[in-house]
Amino acid sequence: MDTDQSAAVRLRLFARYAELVGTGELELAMPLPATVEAVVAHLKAQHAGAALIPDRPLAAVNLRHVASDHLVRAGDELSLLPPVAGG
Amino acid sequence: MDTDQSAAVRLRLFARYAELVGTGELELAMPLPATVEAVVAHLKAQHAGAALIPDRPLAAVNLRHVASDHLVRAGDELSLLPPVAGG
Amino acid sequence: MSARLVHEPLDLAALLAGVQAADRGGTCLFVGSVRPDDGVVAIDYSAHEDMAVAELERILAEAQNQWPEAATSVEHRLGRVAVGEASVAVAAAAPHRQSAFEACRFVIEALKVRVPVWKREECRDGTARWADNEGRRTASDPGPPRSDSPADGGVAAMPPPGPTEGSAR
Amino acid sequence: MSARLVHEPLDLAALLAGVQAADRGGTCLFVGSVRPDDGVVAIDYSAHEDMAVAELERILAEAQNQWPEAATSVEHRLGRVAVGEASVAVAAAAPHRQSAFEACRFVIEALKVRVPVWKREECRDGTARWADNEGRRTASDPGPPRSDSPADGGVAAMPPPGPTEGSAR
Repeated sequence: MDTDQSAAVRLRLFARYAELVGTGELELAMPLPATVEAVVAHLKAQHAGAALIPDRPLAAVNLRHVASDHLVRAGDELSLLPPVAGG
Repeated sequence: MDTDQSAAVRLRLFARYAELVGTGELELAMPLPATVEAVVAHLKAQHAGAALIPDRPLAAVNLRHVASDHLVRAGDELSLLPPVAGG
Repeated sequence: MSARLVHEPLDLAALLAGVQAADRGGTCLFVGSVRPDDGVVAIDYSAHEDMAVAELERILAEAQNQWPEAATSVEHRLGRVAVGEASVAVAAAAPHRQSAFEACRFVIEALKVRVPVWKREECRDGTARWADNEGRRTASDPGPPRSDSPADGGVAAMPPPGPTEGSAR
Repeated sequence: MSARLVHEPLDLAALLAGVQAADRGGTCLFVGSVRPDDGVVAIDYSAHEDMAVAELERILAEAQNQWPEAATSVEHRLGRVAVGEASVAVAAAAPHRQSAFEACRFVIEALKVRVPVWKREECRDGTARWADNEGRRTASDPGPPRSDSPADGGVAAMPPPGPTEGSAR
């Protein structure tokens, strides 16, 4: 599988996760594709505030729910979602 | 059990049953107590229009559903109810 | 908790307001309306009114017993109800949605089998028939049993099909 | 079929009108509102808005697939919603009541577990906390994550309890 060493993933954080990291949007430069779980590990390594985000949070790629072994590719938008609480 | 040979039951008919008999209210003089089924048989014997009413129609005494073996007493109001169709 | 028979259009907002309260976070409303099945243009609803109210109140009391935290209300319309208009509405509010859904469903299901209300379907061709909730139908005499239910209501708005008089449509 | 996020009070009559049709004789409406649990005076709802709309549309499409004769709509309110006010509403209309009830229930149940909406409870004592649908709560930083959700909203109308200043109440 080709990996793009200079790629970046667009990461969106919401609600408590945005509060923890201090922002709702960031770009992470890292080799891609990578699993959601790997992207989260990368985020935690770079942002101390992300420590309280679970290793395998609820996640969505391009507006659809995905499992934590889903491969994130260059150009994807990955959203990390706290436990949902609608209704 | 005491029976009252000169008693009357107040009978109420509704919807199609009222249409068949031509009235919604009548009094039937008959020995009481008597089962609902017996009152209906008496009605059929006296009113040709009642022929199409079932032998054991849905019935209520004093505004409550009763089975056809329920005993109707003097002073009771017996309602004969076509299949209900509310909603 | 309120059980009513009404002779005018149902007021759903009032029915909802009657059951809602801040601590009842879930509200379920069911509305039944007249369908244009098989040429029906309206239904004339009649009832054993005293008994219908008593039976509706018994049903609400049973719901209260089974879902103590729920509040329920029900209204049934009587008289002529045109296709598309609401004939019955049930509202149930409870702290949690499951009770609200269950209590609402219980009331409408019980109403359908227990409450002495009848419907006389008025058809596009001018005929009328009695209908029950199992889909059985019986022709009705031409004369309606209630003076406020004209057999020809709605004919002007929706002409009966059949031989047309000079119109291509 | 309509899925919307709105920033103003929900319009239930419009939601009902959007699903009702003459041949859909049964309509079920569910309304969820904010409960005053444990000192909550309001909830500030936020969402991953693009995804929430997409997910709601997917849920309605699944309902359509499972109950083809039913029409469903859903609205979720965002921003500050005071206790007693509606935060979510689902309407489903179908030819028969069973489908209407089932489709309505399906949509609200799916919404609760799939749609990316979050709630930040605003409490009588001035604190705020994140809450999920399993009843777990996490304290929130004083600074709200959204500029339109003041942490002290409603304080003027309902002062927090605690050390009072010269008042016997």
